Amino acid sequence: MRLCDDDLGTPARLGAATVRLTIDGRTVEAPEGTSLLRAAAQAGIRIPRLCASERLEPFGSCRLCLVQIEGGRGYPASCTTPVAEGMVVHTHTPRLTELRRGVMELYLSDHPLDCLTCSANGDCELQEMAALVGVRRIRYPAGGQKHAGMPVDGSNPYFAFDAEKCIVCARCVRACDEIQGSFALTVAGRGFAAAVTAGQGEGFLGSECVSCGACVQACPTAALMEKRVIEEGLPERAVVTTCAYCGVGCSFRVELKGEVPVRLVPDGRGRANEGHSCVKGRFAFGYATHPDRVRSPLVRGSIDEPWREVGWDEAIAHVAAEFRRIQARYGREAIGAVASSRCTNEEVYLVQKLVRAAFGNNNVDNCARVCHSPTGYGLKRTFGESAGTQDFASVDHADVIMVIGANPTEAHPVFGARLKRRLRQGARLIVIDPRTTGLVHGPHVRAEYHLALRPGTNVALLNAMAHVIVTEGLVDESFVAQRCEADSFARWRAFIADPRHAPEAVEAETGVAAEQVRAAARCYASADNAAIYYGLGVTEHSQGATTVMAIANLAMATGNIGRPGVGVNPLRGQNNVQGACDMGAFPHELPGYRHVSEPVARAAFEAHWGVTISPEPGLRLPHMLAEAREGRFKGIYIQGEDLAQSEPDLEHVHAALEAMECVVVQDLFLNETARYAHVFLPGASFLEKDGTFTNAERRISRVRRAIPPLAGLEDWEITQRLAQAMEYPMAYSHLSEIMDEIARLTPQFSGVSYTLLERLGSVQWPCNEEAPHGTPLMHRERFVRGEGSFVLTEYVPTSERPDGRRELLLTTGRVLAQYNVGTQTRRTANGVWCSADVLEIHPQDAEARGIAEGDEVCIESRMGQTRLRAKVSERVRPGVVFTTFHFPASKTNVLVTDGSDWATNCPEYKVVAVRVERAAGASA
Amino acid sequence: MNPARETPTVVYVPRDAAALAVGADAVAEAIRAEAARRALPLQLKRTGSRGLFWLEPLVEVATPQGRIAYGPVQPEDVPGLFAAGFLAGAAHPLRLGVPAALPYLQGQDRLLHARLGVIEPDRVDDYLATGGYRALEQALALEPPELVAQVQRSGLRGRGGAAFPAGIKWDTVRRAPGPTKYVVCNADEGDSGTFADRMVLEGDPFSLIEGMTIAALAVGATQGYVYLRVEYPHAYRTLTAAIELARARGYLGPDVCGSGRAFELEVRVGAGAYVCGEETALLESLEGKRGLVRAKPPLPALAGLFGRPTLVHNVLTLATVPVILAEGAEAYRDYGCGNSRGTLSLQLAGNVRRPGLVEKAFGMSLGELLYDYGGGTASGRPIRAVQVGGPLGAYLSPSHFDLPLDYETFAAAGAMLGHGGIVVFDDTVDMARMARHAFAFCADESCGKCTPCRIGSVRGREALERVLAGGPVEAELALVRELAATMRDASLCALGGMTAYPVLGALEHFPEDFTARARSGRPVQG
Amino acid sequence: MTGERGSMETRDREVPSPLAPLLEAHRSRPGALLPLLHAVQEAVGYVPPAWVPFIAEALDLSRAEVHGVIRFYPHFRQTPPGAHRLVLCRGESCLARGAEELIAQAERLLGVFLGGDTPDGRFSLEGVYCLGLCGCSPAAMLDGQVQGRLTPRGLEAFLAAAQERS
Amino acid sequence: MNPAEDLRSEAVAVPSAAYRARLLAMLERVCANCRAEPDPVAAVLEHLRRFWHPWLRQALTALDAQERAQASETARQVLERLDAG
Repeated sequence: MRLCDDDLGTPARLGAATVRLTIDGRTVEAPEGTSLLRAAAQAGIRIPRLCASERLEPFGSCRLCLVQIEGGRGYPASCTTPVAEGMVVHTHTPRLTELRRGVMELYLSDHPLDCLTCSANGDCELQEMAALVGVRRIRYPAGGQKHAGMPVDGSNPYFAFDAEKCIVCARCVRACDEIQGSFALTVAGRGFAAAVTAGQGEGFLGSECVSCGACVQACPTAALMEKRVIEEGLPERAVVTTCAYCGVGCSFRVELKGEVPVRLVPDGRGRANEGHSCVKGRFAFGYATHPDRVRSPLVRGSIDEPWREVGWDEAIAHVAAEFRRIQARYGREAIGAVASSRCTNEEVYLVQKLVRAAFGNNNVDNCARVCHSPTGYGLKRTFGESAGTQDFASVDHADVIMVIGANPTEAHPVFGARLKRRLRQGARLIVIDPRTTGLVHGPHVRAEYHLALRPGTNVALLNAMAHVIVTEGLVDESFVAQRCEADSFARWRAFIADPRHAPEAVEAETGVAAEQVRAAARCYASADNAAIYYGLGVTEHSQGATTVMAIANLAMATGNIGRPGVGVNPLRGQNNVQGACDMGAFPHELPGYRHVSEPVARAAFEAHWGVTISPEPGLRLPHMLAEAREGRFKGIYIQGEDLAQSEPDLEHVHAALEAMECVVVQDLFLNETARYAHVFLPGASFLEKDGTFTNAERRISRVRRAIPPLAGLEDWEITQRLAQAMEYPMAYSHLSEIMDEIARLTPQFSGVSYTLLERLGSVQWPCNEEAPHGTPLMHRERFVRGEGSFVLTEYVPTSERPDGRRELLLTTGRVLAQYNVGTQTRRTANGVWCSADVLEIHPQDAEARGIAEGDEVCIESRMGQTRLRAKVSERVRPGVVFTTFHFPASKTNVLVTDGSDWATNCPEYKVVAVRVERAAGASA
Repeated sequence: MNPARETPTVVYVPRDAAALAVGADAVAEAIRAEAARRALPLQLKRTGSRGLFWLEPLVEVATPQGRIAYGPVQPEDVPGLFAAGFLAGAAHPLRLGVPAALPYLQGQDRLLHARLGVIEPDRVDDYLATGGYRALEQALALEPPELVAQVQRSGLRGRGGAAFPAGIKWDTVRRAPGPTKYVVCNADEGDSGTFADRMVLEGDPFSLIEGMTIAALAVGATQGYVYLRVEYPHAYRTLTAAIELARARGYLGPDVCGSGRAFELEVRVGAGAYVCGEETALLESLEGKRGLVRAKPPLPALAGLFGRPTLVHNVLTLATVPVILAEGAEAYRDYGCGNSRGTLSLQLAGNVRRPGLVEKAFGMSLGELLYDYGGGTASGRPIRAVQVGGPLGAYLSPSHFDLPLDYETFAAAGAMLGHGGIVVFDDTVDMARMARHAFAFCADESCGKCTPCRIGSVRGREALERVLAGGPVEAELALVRELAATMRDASLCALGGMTAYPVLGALEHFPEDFTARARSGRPVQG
Repeated sequence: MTGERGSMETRDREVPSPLAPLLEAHRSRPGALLPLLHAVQEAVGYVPPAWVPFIAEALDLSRAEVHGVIRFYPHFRQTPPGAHRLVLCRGESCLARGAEELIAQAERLLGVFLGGDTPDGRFSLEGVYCLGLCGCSPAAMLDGQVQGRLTPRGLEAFLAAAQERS
Repeated sequence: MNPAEDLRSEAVAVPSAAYRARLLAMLERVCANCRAEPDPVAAVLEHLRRFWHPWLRQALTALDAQERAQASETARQVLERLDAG
């Protein structure tokens, strides 16, 4: 039974004084404000209930949890009655039994009594409560008013709503409101006619529902049920693992029948998601068993030839031979690898080890190059560690939340829901984004300030905010004095106070009214706890790293570091992008962010691995491609990345791939990059492997194998066999041995082990002798680098600016239903929400170009051109257009230029000057 | 004679909705027309109603002997009245004499309702002339704790039905921490058989405004809301006009009477949901939500409107506050009996010869009210049943007519005074149908949140329909009794919880209407 | 999805012109939804479902919330009302004075049950549990005009007078 | 294999003009972003040393006089220091 064993009925109340009371003769202690229901549950006393759940505020509607209190009147509901000192409570008396039976009899009088053929049979709280209450007959005759025969709403591709099974406990409605914050459901009508309704009654699909699954999770009956359970029956076993989509890193129970995953259910014990989920993690796992999956290695002589299925031995031997041949002919530096930030820590670790130990160079990179490499650079320089400072729970303590270049409700939905919950509790919100994202305004959310800046001017705007803070006396002087470098701060203060950084001075450049900037700066600086969350709208710019450092400067200057509710929080794109960086899949860094030039670090690895490591930085991914076109770089091992769709300046990428002699792609599907590959190695999905992922809050969580690898090998095994074939000895018999090696060689991970993870569920690094249970909040007493360092953040405008021919700026992002290049989500039913990339264009710009909603438009940048359908929308400001890059057909990245962050070469995806016109022959 | 130089005669015609419903506007128009035809100078004043509804439209004329009443007046009576010299208070078959001397009024203790039918409700000066705003003046000189203490000493209990001691509520709100607090007036007078709130709103709105202002001073609130039912459009117009006038004269606004204290007042209109008369559902509705009943705790006094401490009272309770301050808490307390102090606004309705408003100190017997005031049934048949306290009040039989009207005695008898509404039925009433009606009412008005009310009301209605159709009575009645008790003990709020009272009352006191049915074969209707 | 299906669609269309000033007048009031819905219904006689997205957007609510509120309160209509609105009281006081016969009479005269609109669009017939006119039961309200001590014959005249007025 | 030796063996390839231009543009961006530093040339050099593969640095030294003429002052100084090794 899913609920009652561990759900205590109402949320915990923490921090208050403890009171002592008697329940059923037992002395019970509970914090003030705790419900009687919860206090009883904690004491092992189970009071029947249907509308209560510890994930929802008490509601008091089902009237099953009634109790009697000595000296009190009537029969109060224990879910809404708080404990009180000296209270004497009885949960089971003859009258209570009668009342509960009376109420349950009413429930059953309006419920189809078809338990044996119901999809929730055996997993139904109503059934369970009926048994507990002991109803023996239903005296109301069959002819009465009923909800029987109401139509089933099957519009959502993943779950169905069967109104006749609904008991109107409103758990779904409350979950949608309180947990997800979509407010997509209501109860329409009153009294007996009251019925759960999505939107204005148009069904779930047409409503504001984001298909997060919270309602399905909350439903005590089969009223809201996964379609797969309806089809397949209840699962029989479960494996707890970690989601493979975004950087939130939600914990899920994979529920299976045999080797068939039936459903994924968010795990209430998962600390990153606390039982919540989004449409991707919860439902969009069908790609793992999609027929497109490749089940055996493929090899071909040239990319014009058809693929030839081969065995693992042959494929591995072929790759090893090719790489050794290339190195012999073109030199050791002529090959490299791209590790996947979707693979496990252990797998990434092995890839960089393969490169450093077997390839003998540092040519290893990962997709953080194109997303969060500026974060690593910027936070390392200012704070001393390449990671976010907080845990997700920290947001519950923030009073002012500043979201910069991030769209968490679409891209990090589970954290987005948590953030919105905090906003509903009264936190103030500043959004810095060229586009009106869902956070700017929506149900019960409204940003106090939306600084809709021109794309590419982040640094100018943040400098202006810092200018206000410095010149208006808003600096937290004591924090700066105690925690930061005196000289770098003094330099920065003088630099930023210069009038050229004043909001008024940059108004024309940023397009944001100076007064707005001043007000927002004051709002941020004067909060008790102010937190910054940012995303790729910060990093994917020509000044990505500078922007990160400007953010760090702001946080340090206002003392917003080192306690709950504050901090600098990068929202990581991929599930394991933090881990991939931690694991040293960077050309300049060994695991644990130690530069390859550091002799001590290098020596440790050299000793353990028995090789010599190059002290020079290796090639970054874009430079591998550039050098390929130059003819020096000839072979690449690409694990789980679709370079040919995700990289900027795609024509250049395609030419580079074509120029190589051995391109090895390891992936689930024959992706775009595989068109240019000579060898394809079928990888394993997250359901098919063991290991660990590290999320955006540095939380290391276990990935556990639920089904065997479709192609026979987990990805780490492929890498290990490749290393062996290249005559570098690797002989791990289990992944825990890899983690043990990581722990031995990496100071931040020295306390991490599979044993610890089993014990704690998950752990946030640094985890070592000083922090054996991990570190939820960093830089508490001192910065990792000692004193915080202020970096001068000169605003250098991007060269990518509108001109006479290209008058608009294109910026890109994600939508909720799709994920990145769509390799996974396009192979699920998520297409019902988003089946194509569209170009959002402001009505003014549309009108000026004669573009109507739905028109096909031609978009041309200086790199290339493509066509999309137009969506006329005020979400973008005039002069700015927006699209996504989820579908290969859109070729969005053909448009993106070769511009990149000066420090990390993270591509400037967010700013492309484009010309947009109605495509010839297009019709609305 | 030059009519222009002559002082016009003042004629009073009520504009209370109940008077309008029986033609008061037409009568006023007939009087105006007749006076014009006769070129007689006349000033028409539109007042509230004194609450003697069998006499409405009740027209009064100002004469040197005082106001002389005529009623019930129909438009066709008007020429005859003029001909008889009614402007001078002359004799006429409709002449009733000095209103205060009418036995119906003479026996009453009109403290709260003294101005009804007397003053023009939209004239601040009329209010001031009748002692209005004296209480506020006093209150402004008092510290909040002393104000609260006065209310406590008066023994005032909430007049909306629950009869909770007002002073305790005030003290809770006053002590609750927080910069923002609210005073909310529950003017969602939905109980059938009650109309006293409406009469105050239409006939003496400043008394409510003054009472709310004093309450706000006492508890530290700066914003008040009146939640008024949409079924009372006349009350809405009068009250909103009065609020504007009070604001214009400085009795409301950022600086009440130059005291430096702010109090704003706004009227919000309900939308036809009876359950919003329940205070927590009302607060939800004021917040712009579905009117679902909230679980308590938290008490609204601590976490009410928008989560802030909120003082919620009904119209009569708040309008009594100026009386208490003006007359003195002890003077008010001297009325009544036991723990029921002061006066009660009783409303006689249904099949009664003299329907109307009777303000009396607690303690009169039910029979006295029904016969001495009500005069028995309108149909002339014997009284068979009365429902006291609205649609959720118990049905009582003549065996209860000795019960004194006070909270405790009624509660002990398994009944309640509620909002003071009393509906009279003669011996043609079918109590099984009234019991079915009670369930049907609950089913129609249930907010749908809690299960006993949501499903139970429908199942109860169905069971009684089966009884009415001649079904197997004993089993059904046992089920109904148990269901009613389940609803009573397990429902979230009084709507589901008190539906048991009329049902069980009917079953207990009028069993023959249920058991004899199968034999008599009486038809089912409605 | 958060936007694509729901609010986006609404955000990109023009606010209906009768609605725009009402949104402006109410959007900053605390708990504005009921007053706004009243204003809308006063303006056009009902709350057009197509307006709900704009109302939701203006008040930072979801469409579902607004829909739930409209469906909770019997006073709010989702369809245009009849030219005349007859409200008959069926509270106990009026029941004690013959309201059941009156209701039956009205249903017969208009050919619809309580809660219905005549097919010709002339009348909407509503029941109410109390009009507060219990001193002159049975009572009714027609287009805001109250009538007490109503008899079945009086009801006929009452309706006829209304027809004449229009 | 000796890494240093290996690098040298690859240095023979002459980077294309387009590539050289692209690298120079990259260098200029680094210079622009370091211009507020106390010693911009040192800061740029340190950046190149920490983050740029030797091939890229070598390619910069392959810039011809004409190409260098278009470079900023800081970039020119950086190039000179790179030439010096």
